[in-house]
Amino acid sequence: TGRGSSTNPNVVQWAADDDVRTNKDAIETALHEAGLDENIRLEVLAGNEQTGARQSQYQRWLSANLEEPDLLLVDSGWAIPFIARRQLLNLSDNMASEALNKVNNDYFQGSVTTGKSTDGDLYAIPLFSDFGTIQYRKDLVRQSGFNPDQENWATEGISWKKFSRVTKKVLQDNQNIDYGFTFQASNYEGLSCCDFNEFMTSWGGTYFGSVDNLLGPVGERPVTLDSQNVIDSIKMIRTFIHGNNAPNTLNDFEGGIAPRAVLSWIEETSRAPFSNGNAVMHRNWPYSININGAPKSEGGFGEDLGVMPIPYGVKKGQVNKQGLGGVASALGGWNVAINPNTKKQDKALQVLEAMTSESFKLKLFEIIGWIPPEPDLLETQRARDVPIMGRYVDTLKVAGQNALPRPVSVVWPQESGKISQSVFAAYAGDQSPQQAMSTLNSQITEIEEYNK
Amino acid sequence: MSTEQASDKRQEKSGAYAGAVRWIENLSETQFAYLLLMPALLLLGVIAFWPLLSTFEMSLRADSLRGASQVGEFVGLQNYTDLLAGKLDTVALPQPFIDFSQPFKSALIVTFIFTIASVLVETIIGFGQALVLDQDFRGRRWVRVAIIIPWAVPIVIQGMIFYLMFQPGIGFGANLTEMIGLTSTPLANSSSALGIIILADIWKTTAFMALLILAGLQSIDRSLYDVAKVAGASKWQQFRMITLPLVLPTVLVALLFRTIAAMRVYGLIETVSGCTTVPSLSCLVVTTFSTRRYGTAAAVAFVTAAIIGIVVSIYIVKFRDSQGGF
Amino acid sequence: MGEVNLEHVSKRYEDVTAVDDMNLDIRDGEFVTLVGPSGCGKSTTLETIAGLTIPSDGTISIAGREVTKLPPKDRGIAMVFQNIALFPHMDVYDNISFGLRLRNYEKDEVDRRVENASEIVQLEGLLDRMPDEMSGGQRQRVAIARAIVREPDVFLMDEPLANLDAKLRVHMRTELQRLHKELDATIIYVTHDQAEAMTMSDRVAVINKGELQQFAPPLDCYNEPENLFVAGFIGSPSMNFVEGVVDSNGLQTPDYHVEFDTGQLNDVSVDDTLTMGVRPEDVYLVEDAGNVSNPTSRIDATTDVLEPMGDEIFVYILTGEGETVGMDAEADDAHQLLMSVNPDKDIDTDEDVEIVLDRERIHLFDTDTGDAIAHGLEFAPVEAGPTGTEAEGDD
Amino acid sequence: MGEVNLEHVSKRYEDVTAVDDMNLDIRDGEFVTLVGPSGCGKSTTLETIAGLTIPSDGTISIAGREVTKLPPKDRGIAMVFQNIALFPHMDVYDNISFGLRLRNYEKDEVDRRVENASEIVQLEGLLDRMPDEMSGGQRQRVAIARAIVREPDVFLMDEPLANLDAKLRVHMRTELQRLHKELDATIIYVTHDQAEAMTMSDRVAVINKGELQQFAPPLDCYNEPENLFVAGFIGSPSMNFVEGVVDSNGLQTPDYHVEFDTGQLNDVSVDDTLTMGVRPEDVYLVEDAGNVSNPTSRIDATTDVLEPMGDEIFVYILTGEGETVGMDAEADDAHQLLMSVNPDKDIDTDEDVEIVLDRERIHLFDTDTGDAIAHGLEFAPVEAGPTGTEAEGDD
Amino acid sequence: MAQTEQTQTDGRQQAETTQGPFQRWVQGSIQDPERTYQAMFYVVTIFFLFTTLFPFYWLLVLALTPRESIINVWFLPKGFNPGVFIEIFEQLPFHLYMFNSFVLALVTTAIVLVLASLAGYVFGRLSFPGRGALMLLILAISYFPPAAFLLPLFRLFTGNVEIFGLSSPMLYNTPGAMVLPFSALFMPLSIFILTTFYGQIPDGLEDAARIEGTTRLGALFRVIIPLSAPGVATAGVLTFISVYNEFFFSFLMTNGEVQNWAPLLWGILGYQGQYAEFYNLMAAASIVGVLPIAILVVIAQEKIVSGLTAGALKE
Ligand SMILES: Nc1ncnc2c1ncn2[C@@H]1O[C@H](COP(=O)(O)OP(=O)(O)OP(=O)(O)O)[C@@H](O)[C@H]1O
Ligand SMILES: Nc1ncnc2c1ncn2[C@@H]1O[C@H](COP(=O)(O)OP(=O)(O)OP(=O)(O)O)[C@@H](O)[C@H]1O
Ligand SMILES: [Mg+2]
Ligand SMILES: [Mg+2]
Repeated sequence: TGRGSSTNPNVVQWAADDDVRTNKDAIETALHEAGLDENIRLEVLAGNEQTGARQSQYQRWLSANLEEPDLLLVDSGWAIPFIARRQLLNLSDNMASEALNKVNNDYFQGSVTTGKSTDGDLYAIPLFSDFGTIQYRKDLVRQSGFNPDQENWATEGISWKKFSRVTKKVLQDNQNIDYGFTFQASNYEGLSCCDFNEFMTSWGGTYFGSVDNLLGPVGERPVTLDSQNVIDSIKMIRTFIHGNNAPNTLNDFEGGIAPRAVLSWIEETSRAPFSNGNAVMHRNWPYSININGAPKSEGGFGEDLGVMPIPYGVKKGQVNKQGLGGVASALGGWNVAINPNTKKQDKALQVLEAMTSESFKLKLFEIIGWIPPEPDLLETQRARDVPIMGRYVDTLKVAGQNALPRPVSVVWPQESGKISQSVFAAYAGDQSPQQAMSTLNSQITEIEEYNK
Repeated sequence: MSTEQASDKRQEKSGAYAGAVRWIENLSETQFAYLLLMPALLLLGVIAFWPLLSTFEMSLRADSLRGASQVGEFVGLQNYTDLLAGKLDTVALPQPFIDFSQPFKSALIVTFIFTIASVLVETIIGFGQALVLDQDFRGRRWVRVAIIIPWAVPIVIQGMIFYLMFQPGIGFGANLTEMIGLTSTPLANSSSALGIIILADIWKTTAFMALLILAGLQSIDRSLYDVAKVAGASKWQQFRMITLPLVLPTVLVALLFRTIAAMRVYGLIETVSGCTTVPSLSCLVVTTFSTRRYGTAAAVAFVTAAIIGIVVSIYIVKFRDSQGGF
Repeated sequence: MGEVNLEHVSKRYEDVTAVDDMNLDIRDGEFVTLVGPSGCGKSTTLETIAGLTIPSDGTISIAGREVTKLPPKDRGIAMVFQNIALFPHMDVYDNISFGLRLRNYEKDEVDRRVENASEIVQLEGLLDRMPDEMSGGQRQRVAIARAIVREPDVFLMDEPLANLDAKLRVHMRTELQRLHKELDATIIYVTHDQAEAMTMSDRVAVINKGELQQFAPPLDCYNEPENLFVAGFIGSPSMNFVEGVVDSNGLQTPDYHVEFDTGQLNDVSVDDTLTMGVRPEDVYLVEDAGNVSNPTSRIDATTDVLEPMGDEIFVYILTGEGETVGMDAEADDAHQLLMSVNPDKDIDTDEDVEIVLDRERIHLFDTDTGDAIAHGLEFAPVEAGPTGTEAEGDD
Repeated sequence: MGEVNLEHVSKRYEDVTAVDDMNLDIRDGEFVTLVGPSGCGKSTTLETIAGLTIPSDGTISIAGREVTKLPPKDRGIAMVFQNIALFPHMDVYDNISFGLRLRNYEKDEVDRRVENASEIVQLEGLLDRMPDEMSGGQRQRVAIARAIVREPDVFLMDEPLANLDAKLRVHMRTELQRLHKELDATIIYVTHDQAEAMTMSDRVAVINKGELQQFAPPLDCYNEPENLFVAGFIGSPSMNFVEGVVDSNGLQTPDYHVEFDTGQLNDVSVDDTLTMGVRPEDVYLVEDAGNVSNPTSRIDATTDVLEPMGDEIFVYILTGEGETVGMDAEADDAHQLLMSVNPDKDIDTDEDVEIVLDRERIHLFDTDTGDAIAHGLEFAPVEAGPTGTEAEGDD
Repeated sequence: MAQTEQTQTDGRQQAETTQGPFQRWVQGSIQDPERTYQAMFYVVTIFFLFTTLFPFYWLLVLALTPRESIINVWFLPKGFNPGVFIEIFEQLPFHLYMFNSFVLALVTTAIVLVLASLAGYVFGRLSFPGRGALMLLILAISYFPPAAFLLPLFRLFTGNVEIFGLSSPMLYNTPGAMVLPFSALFMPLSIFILTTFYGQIPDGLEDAARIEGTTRLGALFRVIIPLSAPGVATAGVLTFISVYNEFFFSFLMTNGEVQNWAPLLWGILGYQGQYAEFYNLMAAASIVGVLPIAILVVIAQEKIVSGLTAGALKE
């Protein structure tokens, strides 16, 4: 079957994931409703769920000039290297301008930049977006005397200082709960791209001088990892993990609100205790909102689940550089691109254009819970009516608007490894934050220089 | 005899076949040897040697991170010299190749620790298991299955078991390590994670050793034990003077391949702790490949092979005499 | 020190009884040979003594101590195996010295003993060969040396000389006898070679189908076999057997009559069917019978096949109407006799000859039970005949 | 059809020459026995004929066709191995029928032949046993049956009867001879058993250290051995050898003088050292020498050791001053003779006896080269003595 | 044989005496060291059983624990959810992945055993110039991390390599793309195992077979291989299991569709979401996936080995 090219010229093969495959029929219908030619049909490849593996897989397919799959679901975290190598079809040259404009103008800008080349051409259109947010046990927080709703935590966020106090208080009030704040600080890609990036940015720090430099140009941007803001963000996390008495911590924060275990946790392992009611605060992607916000009858917390943006260390504008400080969400999500070797370019383009339609994006939100990459859509009634996720669209919109594009460049894999190692070492206490960051700074500088 | 000839004639009906058989039988020992090796060599040539040559060629070229082509210009042995000189440790490799200041972060050192510890323990335990399985007792077949079955567990699952077992908040392992005064996040710490990986490897791979050694044990002529018993050998002496030397060729093969496999460990690390926490040589190769530094990655692969080759040579030189078959 | 006692020892496999209620009383320092047809249980008997096989029943003692369940190493024995079983991974030296090294003998002592043993078996130059580089006979000699070096109280040897050539066999035979004397060891020895059994042993145990038939000095077995089986088994070529019917003054066989004094025999009455046995060397051509003190009357016969052996000629002769010696010898038994004559005798096939038997060397057996009735017959027409061997005299 | 020719065949291992320039010309249907000391290259010779070993030099033809490098299966041979080599993973039936099944014989035919062969070797009940459930002798019989069923033109047999008991051995011997006749097959046979070599073979090839010593009918080898080696090797017990110096009318040994007509011998002159050989059966007590036509003069001697064998007694006698027979027989050779006497002879150890040798059965050898000089000596004080065997007469 | 009988008789003896059981045991083991060995033997066996089986037990605990309760799991499942073993089949055609793996493993094992038998025979029983060098060359394949083969092989199997003007066949997504690399990668081990075993068969048996009328190859297949059954079975089982669980090429040489011969690995990974991981499903799937191997081990090791080598290697 699917090796050379599909025998049916009207079937477009899409390398997506298991969610898409499971909902293939609904998605096809949605596309047709959005105006796609009824004759064009989809065939879905589930592909691998591990994003790194998927990246290598595409790499091999595209290098081997395979004609299929025709459409590729690409992670916003690694679309750019493919674009840099021109291994995807240039949509700016080929797609209808109406659709192009819609993407360029209406989508979350953070998301769109992950599908663009340095000269501004579009190669991949965002299909959905992901943002890091904080989920919390609103019921417990309320019981401990806080007022998340009145204080509009959901859209305005809170400061880390308050966050630490709230967590501590709830912990003290509930002896049966072991953990305060669970997040991901294992030595892995997710630390450098996302958790650390969020914490650092919320403190006014950043990798390369400004948010604009995150995507490049390599070797021509300052490396600013040894700034005090960055170090403060580390000290804060150290305070959370090790308590106030440990060295290199911040005194005016409540300490000991995160288990040491975060150092070996990634998404699912950190979610498990929270979902089990054994934690107060939890940082994760929207997929887990769907799980945790499920009705109580299905094992979730229902309305008792609160969601808010990542807290801020310093208020936006307190720091000179633009876009730093305040609430900051790492940007995830996936884009769709076209295999340049495809024999069905026309049909693939038609599918892509249909995907930019509002109805289709909302449909995806409804059936899979994938967040439309377009802020306006989140405010529609249809979005609010989506079970569970619909309750949190405001927060998501705020997060989306404050989303940090991933610092993806051709050398990012290299840098990411070094960053996660040093940050992990600093969090764990193997190295002092200053020392770790100055080493890291020179390492990153070296990498930037080497690959100029 | 007349009958035999008659029936020989009967056989001759398939003339071409008989001709081929005759041709083969009349080959000299050397020709015959190469004829029989042909299919294996052909397969290995296309599926193994050719790709390796091609990869080697790759290792002589620069990385190409931006262009559409996989590798850059020809740079000769520079990838190798840079790698061995440590120039690539930061800029091109995820972890240093060798760096004595952080032994648990150096691929070479981690690989050696893993190899020595796991192979040693596996051999000893595997031998013990094989000896148990070589006995006749009720329920032996079930014990045999039990002992061999870990080998049948897919690496993903093997990794998952130990990952979850030692994941704080999920399994009980972290509580145990904490109780005995070690860390509460064993998987986040390079040395303890390495220990867990070694443990996981021992659990699964001892079966390989046991299986091979068991086969070796079963091929020993039992009457030799009678001789030894009568000569006054105790159980231990029978083991040392008969069993051991006679299974030695098998053990050596097992040891050799276990060492080679251990030095290439990758999947297990990836699933238990991730390559960043416990980098092995193969981790280095895979991660470097996946960052699209093909030239560098190919060079690392060949250096890895060369290191394994050196270790193997030491084995072979040491055990040349013991009928290992070289 | 080296007595070996088997009491009611049996060994049964699923469908075979390899050893059946065996009783053997072997004295210290004795040289005992086990003989019997292939598969009669000789090796199995030896294995039970060695401790390699635990008997299904019965007890075994060595040196007065019960060892039935003791492991082999605690029995103070050395053994040469029928299938040789050299250690393939050891050279000759290591094979031979195996037992000594086990016991941590000093290097010098080991060397001395190995040298000594390898001299006995004539293996001097081959100490560093591997087993697969040696001929069958050489391997067997290694196996013997491996037992010799140990100098135990009891040697068990399962056909140790089977693969050796005649000359070496004779040499080894002498060496083993010397060893036996020197070491004062008990030797239990399995062999197929009559000459070995006859010359070396103090006593021979004849076994058939797992059962002990006779246990006596070799010449006793030869001269006074206790039953048909022993009579037929001991001696090569085998004893002639002819069935006959007892009449008033002797035995009537199909072809001739052998007169003797039937009164001398107990429990035998006229018309009983007996089997007469006579060895080839006790059949004489009439002209050669000068020295025979008590020959039977002449029997007419024809020579059939001749087998010249160098130092003697075996002559198959036919009495009566018998055709040429067929292959299914049984049927022709009654009409056929094997005779051994001097090699310089001028004799030819199909010659008519007259023969006599040495009556004093004739054996009589009960045809049904096989038990011996008499060894050596008397013939005295007059009742008062004090000459001749006493019948039934088993002394 | 079944001629086997070896021309200048040699086989060298690194440090050993197992077969050295061997020439054998075996006729179709002949029964040839290879004998020789352990390790002399018998098995290796057989293996080169079988095609299992490729000779280092020389050519081999079977049935007129050169087969030196042909694989075994195309040589039309069957073989019984010295080490038996049963397939341990097959039962007896499968072992025996292996070769037939390979050749796709019909089931019925296979059954018939297996049945037939297993009858010959008396294995009827054992067809479904595995090799390790059988006694040594039973295994060897399976190996023989495996060769028999194939009914090839040439049989190679490496000590096929080594593990069988005397009776079965005689039976098998007869069976093999019958087979030989029936199948009209060539048989090349390795044995250590003198009796086998003597009775079965048309010709015997005596081998020493890889070299062919004599290739002749058995009685020729016995009566007219071509050299000292053959003389000593053929015959059991072995020929007596005594060194002496030629004088004008005979040979002077350390202890006695043997007179004969020295003129009859070519190339021998006074003071040459020769070795005299005489077989035990040609040494007589004076009182028994009545039949000897040409005895030597009497020799004074003392009996030493007696070995009663049942059908004869071996008497070791000492001539001259010799001490008791020592173990290193060589040194005592000159003073010692082995004599075989009748078993009913009344003889004792340490008895003074007078003996004579049968002069017509005395052999003379060149001590240095070992070559035979004469078989049977003449003694005629008068020059014109036409009686007695012609010396050097090899007819 | 002798041993088992001995223990039986021991048992009888024991029943006859009337001391306290422990006393009796102590006395018995002093008199009879065999018994101490027996006791040690059982202790050791139980230890081995425990250590190898415990992780499986925990896997079962994991599988039975409902997904949301997988937290601080000790030795008992938190909750009881046997339905998981049905759920795995509802989510994915897991049995089809297993079937694919089985076919791939069988084909690979067959290829490897045949080719490696020939090579093992050559290396184990023949001497010829170049033997040592060739063995080292073949061994050297296993020095390389699989990643070192991947890029060229992928190009080869996707028709991107030109051989004599023809582009290489499109094997990607077919069994060939997996079976070939599996065979090449696992062959060196089998060659070495078989070399060792074949080398140990006494020459006499091969000689006998050839005299009986086999060719050299015939002797290999009729005598040498059956007599090396423990080795062949082991090489076969090792290859089969290795392929069944192979991690690298299984993953890369197919796009993961079950109809494109995606093996077991893809089935198990199929229970993994981008973030969400269904540990209970993966655990249940593993247990199910391992079962056939257990059966295989029982059959291969018990039947083949003990059936064919009843007599070990006696001459
Ligand atoms: N593979 C080998 N390497 C070295 N020497 C060998 C090898 N095979 C045989 N020999 C030597 O060659 C000589 C002849 O051996 P062969 O097996 O032919 O003897 P044989 O006459 O059959 O002896 P036996 O009667 O003891 O069986 C012996 O000295 C033996 O040690
Ligand atoms: N393991 C076994 N299973 C079944 N029967 C056996 C076993 N071992 C031996 N036997 C049988 O027991 C009988 C005695 O065997 P044993 O080896 O003692 O004979 P043997 O007297 O030594 O014969 P040989 O002179 O041929 O060596 C034989 O019939 C043999 O087939
Ligand atoms: Mg026996
Ligand atoms: Mg031989």
